[in-house]
Amino acid sequence: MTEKQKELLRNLVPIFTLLALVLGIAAFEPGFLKPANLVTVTADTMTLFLMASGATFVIMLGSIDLSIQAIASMTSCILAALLPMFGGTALLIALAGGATAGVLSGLVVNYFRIPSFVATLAIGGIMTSVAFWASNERSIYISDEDKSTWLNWATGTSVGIDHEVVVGLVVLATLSAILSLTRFGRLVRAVGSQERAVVASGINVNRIKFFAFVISGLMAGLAGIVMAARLGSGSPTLASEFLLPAIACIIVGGTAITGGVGSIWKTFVGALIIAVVRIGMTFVGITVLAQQIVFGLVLVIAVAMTIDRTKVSVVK
Amino acid sequence: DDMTLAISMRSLSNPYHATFARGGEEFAKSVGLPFEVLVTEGNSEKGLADIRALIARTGGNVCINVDPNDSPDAATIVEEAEGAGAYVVTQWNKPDDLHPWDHNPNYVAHMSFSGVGTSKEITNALIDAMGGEGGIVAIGGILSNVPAIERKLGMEQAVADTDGKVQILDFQPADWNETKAFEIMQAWLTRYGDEIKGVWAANDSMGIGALEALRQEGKAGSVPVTGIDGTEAALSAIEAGEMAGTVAWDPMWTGGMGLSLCHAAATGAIDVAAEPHEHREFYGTGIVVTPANIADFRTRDASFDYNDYWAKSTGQIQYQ
Amino acid sequence: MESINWRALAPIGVFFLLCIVIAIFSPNFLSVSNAVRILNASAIPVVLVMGATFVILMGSIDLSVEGIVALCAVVTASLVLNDTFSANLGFWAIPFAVLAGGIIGAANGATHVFLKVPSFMVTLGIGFVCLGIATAALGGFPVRISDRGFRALTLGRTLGLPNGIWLAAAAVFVAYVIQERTRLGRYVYAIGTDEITARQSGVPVERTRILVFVLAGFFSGLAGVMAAAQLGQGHALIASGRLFTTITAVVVGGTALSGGVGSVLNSVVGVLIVIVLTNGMVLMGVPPFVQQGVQGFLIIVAVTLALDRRQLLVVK
Amino acid sequence: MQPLLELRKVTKEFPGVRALDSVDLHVDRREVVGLIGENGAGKSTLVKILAGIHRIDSGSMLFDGSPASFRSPRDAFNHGLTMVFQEQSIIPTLTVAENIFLGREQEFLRFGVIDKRAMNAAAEVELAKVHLDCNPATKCASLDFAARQMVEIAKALSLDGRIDSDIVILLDEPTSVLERQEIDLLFEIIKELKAKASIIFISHRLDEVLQVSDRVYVLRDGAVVHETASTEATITGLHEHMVGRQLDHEYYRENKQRELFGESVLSVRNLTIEGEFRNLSFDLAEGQILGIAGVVGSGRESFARCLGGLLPPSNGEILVDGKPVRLNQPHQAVLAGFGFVPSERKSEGIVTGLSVSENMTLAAGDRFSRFGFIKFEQERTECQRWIDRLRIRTPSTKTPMQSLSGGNQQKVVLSKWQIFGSKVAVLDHPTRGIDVGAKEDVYELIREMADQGVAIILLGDTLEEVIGLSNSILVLKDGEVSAKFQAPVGAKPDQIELISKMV
Ligand SMILES: Nc1ncnc2c1ncn2[C@@H]1O[C@H](COP(=O)(O)OP(=O)(O)OP(=O)(O)O)[C@@H](O)[C@H]1O
Ligand SMILES: Nc1ncnc2c1ncn2[C@@H]1O[C@H](COP(=O)(O)OP(=O)(O)OP(=O)(O)O)[C@@H](O)[C@H]1O
Ligand SMILES: [Mg+2]
Ligand SMILES: [Mg+2]
Repeated sequence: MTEKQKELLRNLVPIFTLLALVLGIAAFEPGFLKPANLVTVTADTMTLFLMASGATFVIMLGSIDLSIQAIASMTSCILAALLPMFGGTALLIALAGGATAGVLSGLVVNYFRIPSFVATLAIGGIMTSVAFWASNERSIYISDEDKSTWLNWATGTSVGIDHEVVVGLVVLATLSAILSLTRFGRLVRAVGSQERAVVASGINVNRIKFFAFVISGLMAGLAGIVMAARLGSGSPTLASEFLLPAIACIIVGGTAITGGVGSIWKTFVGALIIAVVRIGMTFVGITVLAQQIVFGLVLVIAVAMTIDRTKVSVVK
Repeated sequence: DDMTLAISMRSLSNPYHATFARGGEEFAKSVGLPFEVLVTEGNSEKGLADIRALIARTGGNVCINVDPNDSPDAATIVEEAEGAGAYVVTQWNKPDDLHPWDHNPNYVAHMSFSGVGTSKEITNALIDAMGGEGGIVAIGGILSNVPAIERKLGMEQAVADTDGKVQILDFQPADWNETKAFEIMQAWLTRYGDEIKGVWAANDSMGIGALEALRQEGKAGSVPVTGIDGTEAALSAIEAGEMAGTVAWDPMWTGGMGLSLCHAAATGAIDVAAEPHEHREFYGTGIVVTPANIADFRTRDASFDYNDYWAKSTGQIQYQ
Repeated sequence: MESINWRALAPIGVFFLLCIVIAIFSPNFLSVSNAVRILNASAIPVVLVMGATFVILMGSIDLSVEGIVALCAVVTASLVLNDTFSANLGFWAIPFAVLAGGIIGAANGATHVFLKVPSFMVTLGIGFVCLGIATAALGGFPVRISDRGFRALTLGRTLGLPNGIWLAAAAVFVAYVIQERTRLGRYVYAIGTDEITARQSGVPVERTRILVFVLAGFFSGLAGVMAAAQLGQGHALIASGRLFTTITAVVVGGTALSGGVGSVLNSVVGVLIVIVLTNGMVLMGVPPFVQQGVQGFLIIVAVTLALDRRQLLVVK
Repeated sequence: MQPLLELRKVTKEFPGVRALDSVDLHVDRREVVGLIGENGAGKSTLVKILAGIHRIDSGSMLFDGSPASFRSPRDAFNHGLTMVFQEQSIIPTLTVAENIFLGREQEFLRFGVIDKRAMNAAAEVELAKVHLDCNPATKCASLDFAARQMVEIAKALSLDGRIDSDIVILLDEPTSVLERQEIDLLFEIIKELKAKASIIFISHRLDEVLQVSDRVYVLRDGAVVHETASTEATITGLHEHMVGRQLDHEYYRENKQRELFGESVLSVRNLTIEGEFRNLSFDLAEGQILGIAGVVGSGRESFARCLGGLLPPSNGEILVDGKPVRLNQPHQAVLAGFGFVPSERKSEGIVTGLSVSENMTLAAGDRFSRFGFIKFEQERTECQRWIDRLRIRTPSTKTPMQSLSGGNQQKVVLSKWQIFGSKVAVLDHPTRGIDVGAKEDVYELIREMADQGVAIILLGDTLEEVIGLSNSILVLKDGEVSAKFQAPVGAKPDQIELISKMV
């Protein structure tokens, strides 16, 4: 086998892992393979993917974004609070809110030179306060009318395909294009792999980092909007317990937490792996007492299979 | 195929929900049907995805007794159930404008407890234990959580009724978390010291956290603490004279009866469409337990009949 | 002799500055009894950061903190006189619980090293497994400790200070000696700075990595014992919220997540800063809904002032 | 006589490369063996096998007549073999003493705890061997590059006296970061060591190799192609064996040196960085090559980094084409027209995770993109052109940068600024650690750049290099200009003259 073929094969490992999981579950419960069910599972995964998609850029820098969960909750509140007043404009305001959070993270990381772990944790705290403020500390319902007028693009169904899936695929295509076809995407990879050399080449690294955080904030914001649309409400805790699963699916997909190596489609597959494991346990009928244990073990095994060790010299 | 019975709730790692699940299991045993537990882990999306997966797997031949992670989730869950012909009963959380009678027959009922009312009662018990006056500190649940909001409201109403004899020194949310309550209580001891005559907590875990912070300072038992939920820890603390009260919800009943009702609707034992509203949205009985009645509470007959659906109902749910 | 590195003392300065600011709002803050309360509230986090610092100095991360603490608290509560099981080992429960922590740590380390899976995922997965075991073992109910003598471990006082503080102090002493005076401590810095070079110099990298996770497990186990004694019970949620406090404290103290730079003493200051911040929110009467925001803001300020960022060539 | 160390038909393969191909080699007791070869010839691989880092695929290794195979660096050390690595292998966050004894702390353990005093005392002894005067308790981060290298050598020498058997010290390019004085010192040490140890010495500077070793092996493509006693070898002869062709008589391409320059491009006025250098002033014209000479600590490295935008100046003025420019950030320097080739190639020169072409267009990316989208075809063509022109040995433009040898990596770094079109190239040790053949290519390239009108500032790897390439030379001493020399072809200043101004 040539190096190129091996490389290709290594890249496909996450997909094989996913297929193996799907087939494994189908062996217990053939109903899992029904197209309708597969579409549903994919649709259910999309909010997780959206949240992780932008954060993939940040992780590829070798940084981390811990604010995505708070951002998603916040945009859900902004959206729900403003939809009755502003209609569609509320969508833009909510997205802008997500992007602003990213801007703040970017600024804090770049200009105060604070490690992203702390910076984004702090910005996440601020966003949670904004969410409480915007929502007046409670869940805000989105009326069916507003939902069907303004949010059908996110939650409707066309030709049997849930719109979440369409949104997810559009994001997948767009972000993949940015990561692999643009100079910005290349520089994100470069910064993650050898930041000092990129600096010495006269690249404004701060700008790259800044935009990576903005994309992450924007995507978390979009995730919050889709979540709000699906659940019909905004709430300051809407995206609770999403953070670690989101980062987990980035890594399960095979993106290196140390930066430099990764891609959006891997995150997409990673999100599906996580979702399939989770939902699969319900399908297979694993008792809930054992689910957490099984989930933990499968996570570790999945990563052991999917990460490409030829690209990282030390595993930290 | 056999109909599947299921319970969906936040997690198995707290006594309230663990008992809730046990109630469901008991009922399932009594009718000899397969039983399953789903947990949301505090994540609405996961809760929904699991319910969808269960409905897909059973082809809709399922009864689910759900304690939704957040009220809006109820609407989506009901929608899913309707679409697939599954039956659901919801607990605690639902939007005010979502009603079972608008979704016959799949949305069987909503069961809850009067958050404001019971909270008012337990606060009065606290005020009594304080001797009717003085400052209290109050620990709330997650700010935006519906039960947390209701309980806080009830507490505030009870305090307002004292015409200023009792003041709320401070209110802080501890997100239902024991350790957070412990730390907040410590800070309060610095800030207010002996001004604190009573501690109100929106659930027992946080009450116990506050109690342990008091114990650290040798003040356990000298400052009354109340909680809500009726956990074993709180009941023992009441017996030990360290807590002034709690509210027992009877999760065995909500777990078992919720499924029973759901099962009855699914099997046609009752025609939900024909039932009055007070049988579709009703409060259960929350018992305020204090040192005065703890002995009676311990010896009460807690058993109930699965076919006497509304015996423990205390009336139709009221919206503020 | 080298001159004193004043920059290194900055975190302590920030700590005092914070104290002064809080004292302006709440004069009671500067009382002896409050100082004792703050130290007492810091006891468990301090024990936790002792382990976490070593892991982070090595460039890895330990996300299993909450799981290990919870499981060890359950083990402790089950082994002393309690309301659920018949054991009554008294203080002999401590070595068992700490050992349990060490064993889980060993599982973390061994999986990380032998399967070459990033510590982020291993510890995340194993953390889930621990929480799952703690939940499944008890079916969701707490084990309540009825052994008053055992609870003196944290409730009792020696020389006027709660025993928990003494335990934490002992943990700091042990950790400091390990860091400064043992091969393990030196190897941690070597690996965190440059693993390849360390390996070429004959440092047993694999063994060191595993040992560090074992050590972190021991400290988490001890923290579990202390949590059980402090709250008088053990259950799966007893440690919730501890993870981010722990890592934030380590980073606020100035230890770099990329490894090689930092110290356990820094982390002690980091814990004090984080605890005083939380405590200060209540003392200053900050409205609940903005607390997280204010806290986030203050963390950014504190880290800006405290971190010697010149040491970090790149900020990730 | 039985050799101390012997390799028989040793072969070692890495994925896709045969690094060592049936190598026979022996080292006698108390002998210094020189090892030379082009980049990627297999020198490091060979010594890494001896140091216990790599395992051989086939063949055998004999130590003191009996078969040996070292499982780890520690194992090799216990058998009396130790190595100074080509890439610096000092841990900057540890102290000097801790570095010297890293991995071998047992002898200082008292009840499991390290006796720091004893360790520092022992380190003093080792430091004295390399005449390095520093406190063993200081962190290595605060030492300069050369001092770190001496610490590393001290680390290797600590074997001496700690082991009963014969010892072998493996030196992989130990001199590439050292200055003349330190090199002389190192050679003194080697001579002393010869009384009790055997040494393998690797360097790309053939004169050094001949000066210090008794016997020389030449490796090419993983195979030993020549073996000779040093006394019988000549530099040109060795070079021929190494690269398979004759050494160019015009090593520094002096025939291509320009004497007429274009417009003045760069003016530096009273440039100062506190604590590094003061009041530097000079003018540089298109096509002119300015060499900067000076010992370590003279401020020349900081000066180069200053022009690269990596160290902001504290005072003074820099004018490009007559206009003042700010150099507080590298991207400002690049915009102003500077192209900086750093001396630390691995950490600052190349981005290992990117491919060859991605590295080449890293700075000039704007030219190869439209609306942010990369014009892949155009990029590939352009990069291929440079690969051909500079004879960069790489399978394709897409090859990952880390699989190129050092010399080829360096060519990529140089081409990066050519493609960008820098007006002023600042070359900090552009030939550090690259082989003679590659060096010639780099010299050729520097001449070409000058021809095209690029003004060049050169910090050479050796003094000869500076003299050979430059049009004029600035000598720095203690942060100030101590002399200025003109260096036209035929009237080059000699080394002695320069050195006298340097120290
Ligand atoms: N760790 C490795 N993995 C894969 N290939 C390697 C590795 N180390 C060396 N090689 C290959 O082995 C060959 C010999 O490399 P080696 O490092 O021994 O060269 P060298 O003679 O030391 O070169 P230089 O003068 O550049 O230091 C190279 O062509 C390289 O491709
Ligand atoms: N991990 C690796 N994978 C593939 N090739 C490698 C690897 N490590 C080193 N090499 C190859 O080994 C050879 C020499 O590597 P080494 O690191 O010694 O080079 P260098 O120091 O950059 O070169 P120079 O001697 O010119 O300074 C190069 O050809 C390099 O490509
Ligand atoms: Mg080499
Ligand atoms: Mg080399």
